[in-house]
This record gives sequence, structure tokens and C-alpha cells, in this order.
Amino acid sequence: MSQDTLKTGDKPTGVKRREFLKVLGVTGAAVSAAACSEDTGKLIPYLVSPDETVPGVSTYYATVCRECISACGVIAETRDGRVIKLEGNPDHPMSKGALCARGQAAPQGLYNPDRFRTPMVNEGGAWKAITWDDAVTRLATAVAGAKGKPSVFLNQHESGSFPRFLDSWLSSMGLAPHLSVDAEADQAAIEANRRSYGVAWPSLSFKDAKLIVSFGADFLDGWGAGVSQSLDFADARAKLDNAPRFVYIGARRSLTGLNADEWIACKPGSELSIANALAGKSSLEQAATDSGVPAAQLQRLAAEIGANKPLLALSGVTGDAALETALAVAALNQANGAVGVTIKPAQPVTSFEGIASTAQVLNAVEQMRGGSVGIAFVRGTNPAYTLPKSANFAEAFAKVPVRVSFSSFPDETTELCTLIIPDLHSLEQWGDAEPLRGTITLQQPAMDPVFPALKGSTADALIAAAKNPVGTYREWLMAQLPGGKPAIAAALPKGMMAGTLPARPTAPAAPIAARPSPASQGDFTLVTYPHALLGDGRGANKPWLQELPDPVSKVAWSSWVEIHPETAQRLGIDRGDVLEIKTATGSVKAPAFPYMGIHKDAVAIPLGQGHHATTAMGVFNPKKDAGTVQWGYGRYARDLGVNALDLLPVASNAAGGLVLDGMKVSIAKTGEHRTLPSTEGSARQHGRGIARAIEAAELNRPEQEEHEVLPGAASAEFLPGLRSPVAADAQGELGAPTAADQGKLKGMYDPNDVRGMAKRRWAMTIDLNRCTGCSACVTACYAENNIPTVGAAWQNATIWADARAGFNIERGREMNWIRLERYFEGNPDAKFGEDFETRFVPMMCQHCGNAPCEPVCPVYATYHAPDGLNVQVYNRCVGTRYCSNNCPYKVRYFNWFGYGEEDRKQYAFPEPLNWQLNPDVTVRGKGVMEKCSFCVQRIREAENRAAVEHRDLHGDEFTTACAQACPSRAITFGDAADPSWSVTQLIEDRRAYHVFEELNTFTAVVYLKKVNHSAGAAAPQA
Amino acid sequence: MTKRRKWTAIPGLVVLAVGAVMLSAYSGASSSQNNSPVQPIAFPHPVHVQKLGMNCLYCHNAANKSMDPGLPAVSTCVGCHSMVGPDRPASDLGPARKSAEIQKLWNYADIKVPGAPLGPNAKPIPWVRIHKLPEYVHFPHTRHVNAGVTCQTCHGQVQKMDRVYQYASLNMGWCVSCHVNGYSPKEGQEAAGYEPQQVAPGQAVAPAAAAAASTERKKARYDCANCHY
Amino acid sequence: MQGVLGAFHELDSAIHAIEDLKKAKLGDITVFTPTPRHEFDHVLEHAPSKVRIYTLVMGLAGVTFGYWIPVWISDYWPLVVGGKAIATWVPFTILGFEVMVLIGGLSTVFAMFGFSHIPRLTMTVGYDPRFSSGHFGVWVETAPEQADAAIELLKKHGAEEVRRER
Amino acid sequence: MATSASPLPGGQRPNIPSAAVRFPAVRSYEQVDNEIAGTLRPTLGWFAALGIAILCLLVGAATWTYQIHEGLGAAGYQPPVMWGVYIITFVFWVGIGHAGTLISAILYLFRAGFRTSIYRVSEAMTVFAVMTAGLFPILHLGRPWKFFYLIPYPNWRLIWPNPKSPLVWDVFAILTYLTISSTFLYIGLIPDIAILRDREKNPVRKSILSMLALGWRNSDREWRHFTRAYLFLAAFATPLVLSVHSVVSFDFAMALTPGWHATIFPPYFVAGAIFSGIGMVFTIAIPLRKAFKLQHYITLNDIDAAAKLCLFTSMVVGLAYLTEFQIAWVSGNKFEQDYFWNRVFGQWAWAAWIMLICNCVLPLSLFSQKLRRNTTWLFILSLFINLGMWFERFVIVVPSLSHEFEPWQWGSYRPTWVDYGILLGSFGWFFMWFLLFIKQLPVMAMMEIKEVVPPRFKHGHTDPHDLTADQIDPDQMGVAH
Repeated sequence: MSQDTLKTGDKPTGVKRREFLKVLGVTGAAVSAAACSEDTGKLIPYLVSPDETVPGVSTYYATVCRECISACGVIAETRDGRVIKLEGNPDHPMSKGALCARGQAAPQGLYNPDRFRTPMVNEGGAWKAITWDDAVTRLATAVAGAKGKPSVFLNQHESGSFPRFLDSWLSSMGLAPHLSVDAEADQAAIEANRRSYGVAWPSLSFKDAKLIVSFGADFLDGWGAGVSQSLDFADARAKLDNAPRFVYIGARRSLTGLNADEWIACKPGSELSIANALAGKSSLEQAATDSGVPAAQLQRLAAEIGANKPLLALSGVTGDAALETALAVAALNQANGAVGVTIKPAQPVTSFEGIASTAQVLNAVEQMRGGSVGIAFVRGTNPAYTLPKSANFAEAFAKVPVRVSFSSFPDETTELCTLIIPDLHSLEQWGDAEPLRGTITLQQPAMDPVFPALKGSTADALIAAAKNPVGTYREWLMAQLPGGKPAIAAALPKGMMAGTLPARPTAPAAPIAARPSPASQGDFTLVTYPHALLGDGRGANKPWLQELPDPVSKVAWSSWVEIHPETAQRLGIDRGDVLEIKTATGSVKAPAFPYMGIHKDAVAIPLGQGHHATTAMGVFNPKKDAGTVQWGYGRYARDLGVNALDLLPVASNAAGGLVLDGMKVSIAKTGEHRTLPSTEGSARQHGRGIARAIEAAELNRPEQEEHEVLPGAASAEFLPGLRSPVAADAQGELGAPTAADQGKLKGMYDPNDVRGMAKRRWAMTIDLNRCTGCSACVTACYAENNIPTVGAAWQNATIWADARAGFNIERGREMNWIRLERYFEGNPDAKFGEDFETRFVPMMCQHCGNAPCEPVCPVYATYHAPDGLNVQVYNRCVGTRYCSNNCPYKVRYFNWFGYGEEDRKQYAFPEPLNWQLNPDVTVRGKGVMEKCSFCVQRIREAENRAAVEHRDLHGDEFTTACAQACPSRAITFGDAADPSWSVTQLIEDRRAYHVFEELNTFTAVVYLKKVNHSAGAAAPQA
Repeated sequence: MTKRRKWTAIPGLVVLAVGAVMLSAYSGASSSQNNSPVQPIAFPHPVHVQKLGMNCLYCHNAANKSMDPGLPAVSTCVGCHSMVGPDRPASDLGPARKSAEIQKLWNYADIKVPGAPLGPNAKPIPWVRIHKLPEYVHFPHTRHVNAGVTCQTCHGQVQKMDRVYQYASLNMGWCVSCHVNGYSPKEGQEAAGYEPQQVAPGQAVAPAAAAAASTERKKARYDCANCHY
Repeated sequence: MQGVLGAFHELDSAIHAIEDLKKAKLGDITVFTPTPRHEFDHVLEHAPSKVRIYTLVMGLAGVTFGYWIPVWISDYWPLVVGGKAIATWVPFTILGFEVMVLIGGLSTVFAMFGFSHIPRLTMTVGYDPRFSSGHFGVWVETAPEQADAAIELLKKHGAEEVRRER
Repeated sequence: MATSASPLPGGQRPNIPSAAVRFPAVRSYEQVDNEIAGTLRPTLGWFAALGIAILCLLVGAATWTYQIHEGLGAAGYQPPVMWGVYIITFVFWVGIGHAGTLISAILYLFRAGFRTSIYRVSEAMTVFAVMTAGLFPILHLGRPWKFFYLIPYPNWRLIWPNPKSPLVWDVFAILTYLTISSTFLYIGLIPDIAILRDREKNPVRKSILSMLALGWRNSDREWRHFTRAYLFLAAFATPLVLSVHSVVSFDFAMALTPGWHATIFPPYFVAGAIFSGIGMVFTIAIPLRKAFKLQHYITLNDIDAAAKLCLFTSMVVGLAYLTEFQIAWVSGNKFEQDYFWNRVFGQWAWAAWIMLICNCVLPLSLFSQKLRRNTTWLFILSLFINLGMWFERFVIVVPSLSHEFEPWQWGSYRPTWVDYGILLGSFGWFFMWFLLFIKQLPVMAMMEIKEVVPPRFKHGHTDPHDLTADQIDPDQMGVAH
């Protein structure tokens, strides 16, 4: 592979080629297995070698994740000056070492091929690249020109000192203070929290609750501080005795809802009356009629609430009664002893402080439309997309003479600006955050800017523009932080320090001046919600997040309309039929997704897709368009799906938050049909016992007699799987050659014969009771193992081939080494109102002791390693695909195209995305099979370290990427042959089982059954 | 009938051809063994190692810490050579002369006068790579160096090479045979070209020396996933 | 090498000619026939072909080799696949069989070549293109002095053409 | 010994008189030569056919080049259906490749008279079919340029193929089969080539034919060893035929996949192979017979006999199908049952029914002698049989994979133009070779026909020697009395 030769070096990309060459020259950087050329290329040394780094060895920096407003503490793994992976910071109270899918995908923002590489100015409608200094001088003159006139600064909400710095700068320039915008935050909940508890966001303790009731609060997919909430929720549910039962009330059953034991499917907007009824403010019968929920069910719930204190009730309603509902729920909490126990105002999540309401933003838009505004700034946020079309942001924005953007990506708003000074990525600049009161998290640059033309962050630009004496933003920041230099120096390695930042001003919440918007007609109610992975749309330009199937619908690279199967059947709508959804304010067309988890009178559409450039741009062609600016939020997001906000009128709830659901819509079949790019084969298990569950009551009953499959007796059947035959081990350190049989017997014909078995067996347990289906593990795996994304429109064949986004996924060609299977339990053709259960199963290579894939490979490309791994040797593989045919778990993935070959149009890592590639893992070329390797590179790294230090591996010394990322700690990895690894205890759990045990594959992955808390069992047997 | 005889030779030729193909395949004729490219600067290993007694790890400083041996940064060269300029006085290394090679180094490092640090326009030296394993092979230098495998075992006696060449074939078979048959420190010493110290009978041997002289072969795992992942 | 060649159009005449030639002991007789007629074998009374021995021996050699390759390969670089033993003889039977057929079959053919002296570099004397289409040929290898007797004998039996060759 | 019984005069074994009238219309050896060698003159129609075949081949070659360049994704694979048209077609051609050796070897051992006239054609068909089949395992590789990893040869990696893998068994089986069947064909050809050599005037062609004839001169010694060797080769080829398709069936039977993992596969596949092979023989021999005006060699009796064999194998295949369902039914194995239900009544019903109708229903028409002797119908039927047998392999490969253990990974399959292009190319490749063959070498074994054509006699049949023996009896060859 000639990546490391000079000839590629003179490509006129803005990338710091030299740096890159240094790196690739000295490290055996990850490149295609297929391309094993004799071309040895050049070795480019450093000029001055950085002191703390050793080539080929990772350095880790603690910093902050800015992908959502929670601001978790993360650790950036850098190799030879490049960030190659983000991981949670184990010491950080927010993330506790875990990291969600969006956080994992941050490097794809850093290395996004569509990132602005230079500042740009729009002169007479034409964009022109300029130097950073030039841009700063233009900024200075513009600001000077706008002095005294009203101004607007829309900044993506972030925790920390920067907002304060920004306001001080603005006032020094005689400009209005900025608005801290976040389109995802539940403003009603925040306002209700303020009124009831006095803080924007108290930290929640699921562990201490006896009953969890959520009114549409999706605390596992985007509502609030995702990672810490999942961790806590998982811990709560993992308590096998008196774990809290979880009831979800809402018109749509979100990922959070799917994790509930019971779903109370109410009419959209009727949550308020249910909450009031439960709080005793009104009659349950009234609530029943409003919500269409049988009264008996509500009575049972009421009884349960009475019987199970403390309660944890949450409201995430986004209708126009959002605030009222939130307040009612707060009352419910106060009435049931939640405050201080399950809801802790004393430990507020400070990252939610100081968010401006959407109403304020809309008022600012009106101000702009007034024409008086002299200058407008946008940073990070994308109002042209995140505000309803009916707000006519573009038209209002156009009235402002000078429009400056500090955004890094060519999105809808940036395209409307006149001057672009791209901010550095958060991994490239200094900053701070206070996610939890009292914990200041430090954000330090983990690497030099990818694009050297960008000389500084927004703050640096502002300072430079103001000729401000404070020097760099870093110096200013250090001066702000408590404890001074030594304290900071001490804190930096950990990335955290104790102390609090000054409180942030919060504007009083007020709804926007009611604006007459035509009332929509139609017999369906619309529900829109932020996408679990793309959020308000900011994730849409990251291929990992596009490729990662939505946890609920399992649809990728597309929008969809959720409609209840019963309704669909009534209207003759099939899965994939394109529906037109109409309101008075607009209409969208999207394929139907029949989903049992939606109210039969409602349709739901996720937000986040449907990015468009102002002028149509056509399908991206990697061979031709690589150089041009990809407006419409980049090549990966542009023209995918629809933006449901087009349907919404400009209306806000009492807290000033945008009303996302409740409006009437009419739906019509267009006659078009589009196969959904979904990874779902069959949503049912067909009784094959892949995802197993057990009733809590059942579990707590004393052990049954032996022959019963369920309790811990399993281990007998497990032994063979958790032992592995040894060969090819000349040293004998793992067993065979020095074993009793001198290594003669290397077979497993008799699973109970222990001779010739290895002393080491890598194994894994997956606790289905903890798994919430959030899919963070999947993205972590993509990041760790250089897995290509295949869904982009141009990643199909060339001649007479379909260039449609997600087409490869329609054909089942996704490459997710670990996938999350979502199985529905219960009546397959249930009518609405019949509850159903959902089970999530992370499925990856099971590393079988008797692997069916191995003997069929004609070239030994896959075989059983002495330490129990089922190994795939890419460079030996000739691609007969027999192994995949013979794999009962179907966890082997084939490189149908040259996803890993940079000269192919299907190349999945276009410059500079390839900077993120993990040098320890071979990038696979076309025509080879690949699969989960149990992160063998991490195993080898640990083994090497141990060998050099002349010691054995310690228990739990390291773990796989998926286990490390998992925000609910469902995955445990370790050596099943060495009791010092915690996995060995978990294997003995009485919930443990193998998938397809009857096939005698003796898998190394042990699943622990999910525990259900059905309504009947919920009554406390004291 | 000579015409008839000719065709009887054809099978023979076929057999020969097949034999040749197999032989070349077996002998690894495809590898780049003995390849010895011209470097941008003719760096004399013998002078630095044998005369000046520098250790390999002085420049290739990551070899014992990392997968990669590491390559001296230009600043490392300049560390000495900003003083040791092109104008070489007479010394035990030779008569007074003007060293074209050091001049080249100065040009890369953008140094005009002795004692100057790296200049503003310094650029890295584009060394031509000689030892290159395909990217799907992960070779941990640290593990081998720490196991006492001398550099010369794989790279040949670089200290004697005026121009470095690829010493070993670096074929898979070559790697594996060592893992299977094992490696003894003594062989390493011999490969490195060090004389095993003479020990008079009854004289105590320094443990290090004894270890170095040991002929006990240490084997290694040779299943594919050790290097291919 | 010299002798007399007679070309017959009828089968029986050729047969009788051969019988008399044998009685007259004029020399070795070779018969050319467009298609194998066992009448000739009866009169010539040749021993049965030895080809079968080669078939047997090489077949056995083949099956041995066919078993040996996979066993050797498996033990040469012992890799465990599917938890099976390293050298699993059962499936190797297939390879054993195939190699037996291959070697046995080919050696049968080569044995046949050897016995019947083909490939033959030169067309020896005593052959005529007619013998591949419709005629039966009888070639007697005789000394010149006995040639006339042979010619006369062949003619008597109604050979269409008789010629003396050297 | 005292007995009134009187033995036959001459004490010879009585012989089969019927053989004399096998080819009533063939009178003399010369007529055989003239008529059969006469078919070798190229005609315009032949050039046209060859042109079309080569065109198809070029299409296939171009398509493959594109597929190699783009990656296997250009074909219509939809995981979990990791095998598709290529493997289906591979098994299809291997199956075709079976009738040849069957007819020439097995019928030879069984002394089936009707073999004589059609075995050369079917042997040639075998060799070319196997040559075609042999391409597909390489064609369907993700990295075809690395196919040599499957061949056991000493190499500097010190690593060898995995002898436990059915695919390696395939390599051995297919290569052996190709070698043996082409040797068999060639050995049978030598005397005929000698005939052509002796007839040839053009010196260039003559010298080439001389080389091919290996200096064969029809001497008694040559014939003696020749017939013996031919017998043993036939004895070897017979079990080989059975083994090869069994090995091919192991590709499936050795896997866990529901619908594949069945012990019935080897006999089932062999029967299917013979069935499809005979179908292909009809497809080829019937037009050939017309075009070359060889009706008096390939007589209706022969065709009738072959048709009976066809009917028989068709019923064996049908039985195999039923047995599969029965096994699934009694096995009580959920995966197996789900799969077979899905095969006939689910997603893939259409393919399954094409298979059943073409392979089990239509051939039943052969119970009628009128239809057995109606070449037009046989030709049409043979086309249906070829189609049906292709779909049999489709039904085995695709539905099994698309409906495996893991419901989450259930899928479908739709081939693209690339698959069809290469399929077309394979037919082009096969027919190119076949057409070249029929105009260069005799499509019928002249010397074997001469065996059953009575020779010229002078004094009628009153000779002490058994001159009525028109049937060659290999067992008696060279046995002295």
C-alpha cells in the first residue's frame, strides 16, 4: 500500500500532509490487507520528536465530550499525534468510563472530510477561501461597523467558561449578550425543575426508586444526561431482588419505552390528565376517557404508586401542555417521597443551566426580520435547520447585513452567512465544563489542528479581532479556574478539578407571542422526536451515526414514518410504502414503518434527517466532487430523508419550548415504494431462544432440581466452550506440548477430556438485563476495528447499479461486527392496546470452541487459536464465504467492495477520515471475510506489555472496545480459565445460557437472561 | 524422423517449468532480499557504531518500547552534527576533509554555521525504506528486543554495512522457522558478530555473560493470530 | 528389419493365412486390423495383457499417498479447526480415493503405452493406411531367402496385395 | 465320462446374433469411415454457431473482468445468501459432466449396446462441462487472484491448504475427474485419430494428427493392451463418477445449514447429476444426429433406451425430494421444518415448483413409448430438464441460506446483470469447445462401430473359427484355448 509514499503527499488537500507522513512512515499504519505491494516507500522522520510520545505507542489525554450538552469527561487516545479513539473517563462522575454512540463518533466530526479547511468569505454570492488573519480583520471591521446596532449571537449551548467570555467580549464590543441555544434540551422539564426543585436538572437516582414512571421521558435516548442515566438505570435493573419496575406512558414507545416492563399507550397530549389523575387532582375515569387507556390499568398503576415508594416519575412530554405535565409529574414525585431520594436537587447537573428557550430564539428571528439587526453570529448551532420552516429563518436572516458563522461544517445556516471563521474542534482547543456542580472538567487539545490554516478557536479569533490584551484564550481560561496554575497542572492529567464556576444567568421562560398559524386538519396526530443518534440533526454528517441503525426501527441512512400495524392494515399500507404527511404548514414524503409501539391514531417521524443545500447538488461523486464544499451538511447528510420540522407550526409551550407533537395530520399513500434500509431480518425469534428472559419472581424462587435447564447447572455444558484445544504453541505456555499428553491429543472429540486444553480462554458475558439496546458498543467497535461504513449512495457498484443511500444495507451488506438484535415478544399480530415485550441481544462472533466456520475454510484463514480465539486471517482469506454460510450466528461480514482501498470509489475513509484508523488493526481490502476478533489487538498489546514486564496478565487488566464503551455495563470480557477475571464469576450466574447450545458449538460468549417484572408480580410480596 | 522426436520433449519441458515455478515459490524468490537502495545521505553505520561505539537504541530509540523501532528525528542527528560540521579535521576517523554527506545533512536541517540549531526551513530526510513487512503483519520490536534477540539476527551486521541492505528474506517461512525451532542467546551473539568472551577454567563468569552464552533455545507461539490481525 | 506384408480384404482369409504361416514357421507375425477381432487373438495365442498389474500396484501406491498428504499437512502445521483432532483420517479417505483413481488410472494408461510401444516415433515398415480403414494386414518378419515362400503362401490365401519390405 | 449329451460343435461359446443388426443400414468398414469422417467438413451453420458461442464467452469474460475490478459486490449477493448463481451453476455443470463418463464407462461395463453410438459425444460433453464447472469455484472467490492458496504445493509460507475442508476435497475431486475423463476420451480417440491420419492429405494436418495418434498402427499387440487398459480405466471411472458428485454434495452436506445438513445428499446429488447429464445428452445429440445425418447410427432404439434411463433417474430424483421432506418431517428439528415449509410454501415456492414440475412431472411422459421415440418431444423435454436441474441447485443453495438459524439475519436474494452475464459466458465457453470438437474429431467411435459391423468374408460362416462373433467380449480377449 503506497499510503506512506511521498507521491501522494503533493495532493493539494489542506491536510497537514507532512505530519501524516511522519506518522505513517514510522508506524506500520493500518492499510489494506489486499494491497501487499513490494513498494516499500519512504521513511519520513520527525524534525524534532515530541518528548512524551513513543512512535507506535498510544498517549491518552483527558478532555471533554461536546457532542451533546451533558459534557461527559472523556479520554482521547492519540497515536503519533493523531486522535484515534474516544473513551469514557473512568474517574469522571458523569461517564464513569462509558461513552455513548454520539460521543464515540466525535472523531468523525474532527476528521470530517467536509469540515471547512480554511476561513471563507462570500463576495457577491461566490465563496472564496481566505487566510485566518484576513478573516479576523474582516471580523473586526464588521463588528466595528455594527457598534450600537442591535445584534444577535446564537451559540450552541455549552457548559463552562466560554459563554461568560463570549458575553464579556460582546459587551466590550457594545453588542447584545448571546443566546445559548440547544434544540435537543427539554425546556419544559428544565423550567418545571427550576420551579419545583430550584435547579435546571437534578441528578436522578434510579437505584433508589421502587417504581419508575416515565411520561414520555426518553432518558436512555437523548433526554437529559444519557450516559450517567443509563449507567444508573442499568444498575437499578441489575438488582435482581426488588429492582424497580418501569412503566412508560406515552403515545410512542421509544427506546426507553422498549426497556419498560409496561407501556401505557395514551393519546398524544393526554399525559397531563393521567399525571393529574395519578396525583389525585382529577378522577382516573376522566383520565381514562382522555387518554383512551382502560381505567383498570390506570387504577392498577395508581395502586402500584401507592405501594412502591419512593417513586421516580419523569416527564419528557413535548406537546403544548409540556410544562403543565412536567409540573404535575413533579407534584407526583413530591407526593411520593421522591425528592432528595430518587431526585436529588442537591446534586444538580449544571450543564443544563442557562439554556435559552426556543421562544427567545424565535423572538430574535423576528427582530432580525424587523431589519434593525446590524450583525448576526452563529456558532455550532444550525437554526436554519432546527427551526420549523414556517419560522422563515432564512428570510429573516437575510435581512442582516453581516452574518458571521463560526461553525465547522457547511450546514444550512452557514451557507446563508457572509463570513465563515471555522471554529476548531473541541479536541483541538482549550476549554472547560462543569457538568455536575462542583466538578470542573478540563478540555485540553488532544492534537494539533487537523487543518493548519485554522490558526485558532473562536475565542482566539474574538480575542484577535478585539486586539484584546488577554493574549490567548488559554491564558484567560487558566486565570478563571480556581486554584491557579499548580492546581490546574495537577488537574490536567485527570482532566478534572473540584470547584464551581460562577452561576449562569437564566432568562425567564416565556412563550412566544402567539402567532396565528392555520389549524391543521386530519384524522391522525403527529409525533416528532429527536433521533436517538442524530439528535436534532447535528450527528447526520457522521457516517458512523448514519450507518448505526436506529435502536428502535433499525433503519439507517433514511427517514421513516411510524404507523401502527393495525392502522396500516386498515389503510392498506405496507412496510416501505411512501406516505405523504400533510399539515397546514407543510408536507413530507417518507416510507412507512409499521411499528407496534405507536398509538393507533398517531404517526411518528424522527427529526435529524433531511438536510439540504439551498441549491440542489446531486449525488456526491468521490472521484470528482472531493474538492468542492459540500453544502447541505456534507456528503453524508445531504438529501437523506426528510425534516419533520417542515410540518410544524411555530408554536411553543408555556416554557418556551417548541411544540413537537399533537398537531393533526392527514396521511396519503403516494403509490411509491422504497425498501427501508434496515438491518432487521425477522423481528421475531420464532421460538429459537436467542434472547431469553425470566420472571423476577421465577428467578428468586429457590433452585429447582438438576435436569431443569434454567439455574446455574449450566456450567457443566459450558466447560467445553470455555476451554479450548491447543496446537501451534511451540512454547507450550498455554498448555498442550507440556500437558499430560505432551500435546498429542489436540482434539475436542470428547468435550470432557481436559487434556490438551489451553490454560487461557478468552470469553465474554453479556447481561441482557442490563443491555438497553443503545448501540454504543456498535459504534465503539467501528472506531476500534476500522470497520467501514457501507451505506453511502456512492458505495455501490458502478455499471447499471443503484446509487441510493443505504442500498448496501438493504442488501444486508452492513459490516457491524457487533450488532444489536431487537426481538419483539408477544402476539405477532396484536391489536392495538395489547402490550408487547422487547429484548435486545448484542450479537457478535461467539468464538466457538467447536466453530463450524473453521473446518470448512480451505486455506486455514480461520482457525482456533491456543488462547481460545476464533481467528480470522485476512491476508490468507481467499473469499469463498463458506465460513459465513456455516456460521449459525451469521456474524461474519464480507468486503463486497474495496471499502478499505483508497483508490476505490467505495473507499470508506476519505481523507482525512483515515487519520482516525487504528494502526493496530489491518484495514481489510475487497474480497476478504472479517468478523469480531475479541479486540485481539488489545489482547496482544496487553500480552506484549506483560511479557516486557516479565509478569502474567492481571485479572481485568484490559477489556474490549464494546465492553469499555457500554453505558450500562452489560458486557464483561476476560479469561474464563483464570479466576482473577470477573468474567469467571458471571459465567456461573444462574441466568447464564449459550445461544443455540443444541448445536454443540461451545461458544465463548455467555448470555445472562433478561429479567422481567410483569404487572402481576410487581405487587410487593412483603 | 526428427519432427516426431521434437514433440516428445514437450512433456519434459512442462515438467521442468512446473519444477522451476515450485522452486522459486519455495525459495521465496519473490521477496526483496538483498535490496540495497541508495539513501539520500550515505549514513555510515560502521563509523557511528564501530568507531564511535554508539548503541542501536541511541537513534532507533523505540525498538525496546514499541512495535516500531523508531527513526532518529533530524534534531537527533543535529544534536552532534550541528557542532560536527562538514569540515572534518584530521582524526582517527581519517585525514582532514570536507564531508559532502554532513553537508547534505546541514542542507536538510537548514544549518549554515556550526553550533546553530535546526533552521526555519528544515525538512525531514526522506530515507528510503528497506525493511518493510506488509501492513497485515504486526511485528512487535519491543517483544523481540526484550527477549534478547539481537538486532543483527534479523537485520544483519548493520555495524559492518557501508550501505544497509535487506539481510533476511523476511518471508513468513523465515519468521516461523525461528518461532518453531527457537532462538538461543548464543546464536544471537554469533549473528551479531560478538566474540563469546573466553573464560579461563575455574574463573567465575558474570551472570549476564553466562546468560548471553546460553545455548538454550527459547521457542515462541506460531499460530497465525500472533502477527496477523 | 525386413519381411513380407500381405493385405487382405476378408477376415477369414487373413485368419487362414496366419495359421499356415505359423505352421510354416516363417517368422514373427504381426496382424494389423481396423478393429479388435478376437479371432486374431485365438490364432496368435498371445498371453493376456499385464496392464492390470500396474493398475493394481499404482492404485495401492496412490491410495497410500492420498492418505499421507493430508496427514502430513495437518501435522506439519498443527492448527485446530472446529475442535477436531489434528489428523482426522475419516475425511481424508476422500483424498485417498481421489489420488488412488488419479495415479492408478494414469499409470494404467502409461503401462498400456509401454506395452504397446507407443508413442512410436517412427512409422515402422510393414504398415499401410488401408489397415486403419477396411483391410487386415499380415506382416511376416522373414529372412530374404524365405520371403518367396511367404509371398506365395499369402497369395494362395487371396491377399489383395503382397509386398516385400525392408 | 459316460453321457449321451452332445456338446456344441467347436466347443465355442455361442454368441449374440442380435449385434449383427444393430446398424442395419451400415454395410462395410469403409462406409463407417466415409460417413463419419465426412461429418468433419465445416459448414456455414457451424461457423455461425461458433461465432455466437464465442460472443457469449466474450460477454462473460468482460463481465468477470468488471467484477474483479469492482469487487464481488457487483454480483447480487445479499448476506446471508453468500453463495448464489456461481455455485448453483458450478453444481449444474458438474452434474452435466456426469452423464458422459456414466454412459461411456458404466454402460461399457454393463455392455449396454446403445452406448456405442452416443458415448463419444457424451464423453466430450463431460470434459467440456467439467472444464466449465472448474471455472466457477475460482470465479466466485472474493480474491480470485489468490486461488492458488487452495493448491497443495511447497511454498515459502510453509503453510498448506486445509485438508478437512470440503472445498479442498472439491479441488482434488474435480481435478482428478477432469484428468481421468479427458484421458478416457483421448484414449478412446487414438485409433480414430489414426484413421483420420491415414485419410488425411493435407501435410500440416497430417503431421498434427500423426502426433495425436502417437504412431498408432492397429497392430494386434496394440489392440490387446488397448482393450485391457480401456476396461480398467472404465472400472476406475465408474466409482469416480459416483465419488465426484458425492464430494460436491459434501460442500453442502458438511455444513450445519438447515436444508444442507442431510445424509441423503450424496446419492441424491449423484442421481440428479446423471439425470441432468442425460438431459444434456439429448439436448446435444438430437440436433447433432439431424445435422450430421447420423440417424442410422444413433437409432431410435438407442434413443428409446436412453429415454428409459432418463425416466428412471427422474423418478430416483423425485424420490430423493420426497425423502428430504420426510426427513424434515420426522426429524422434529424446528430449523429444518421451518426451512422446508419456507421452501415449498414460503418465499421460494416459485423456484421449488419449477424444480418439481420440470424434474418430476414432465419426465413421466416418457412412460409412453410414442413420446420416447419422438425426438422433437425429447428435445423440448431435455430443455425443461436442464432448466429444472438448474433450479434444483437454486433451491438447495439460496433458500437454505436465506432462512437460517438466526431470524434477525433472514434475507432474500436477487442476482444482478453480472451474475447473468457470467452465466451466459459459461454457456459460451462450453459450446465453443464443443463446436470446435465436433468439427475436428469424429463424434462417433468409428473403431467401436466397426466392432459391431460384420466384416467381409470369403467362405461364409462355415469356418472352424468362431467367425460369427461380431460382438467383442473384452473378458475373452487374448484368452488362449
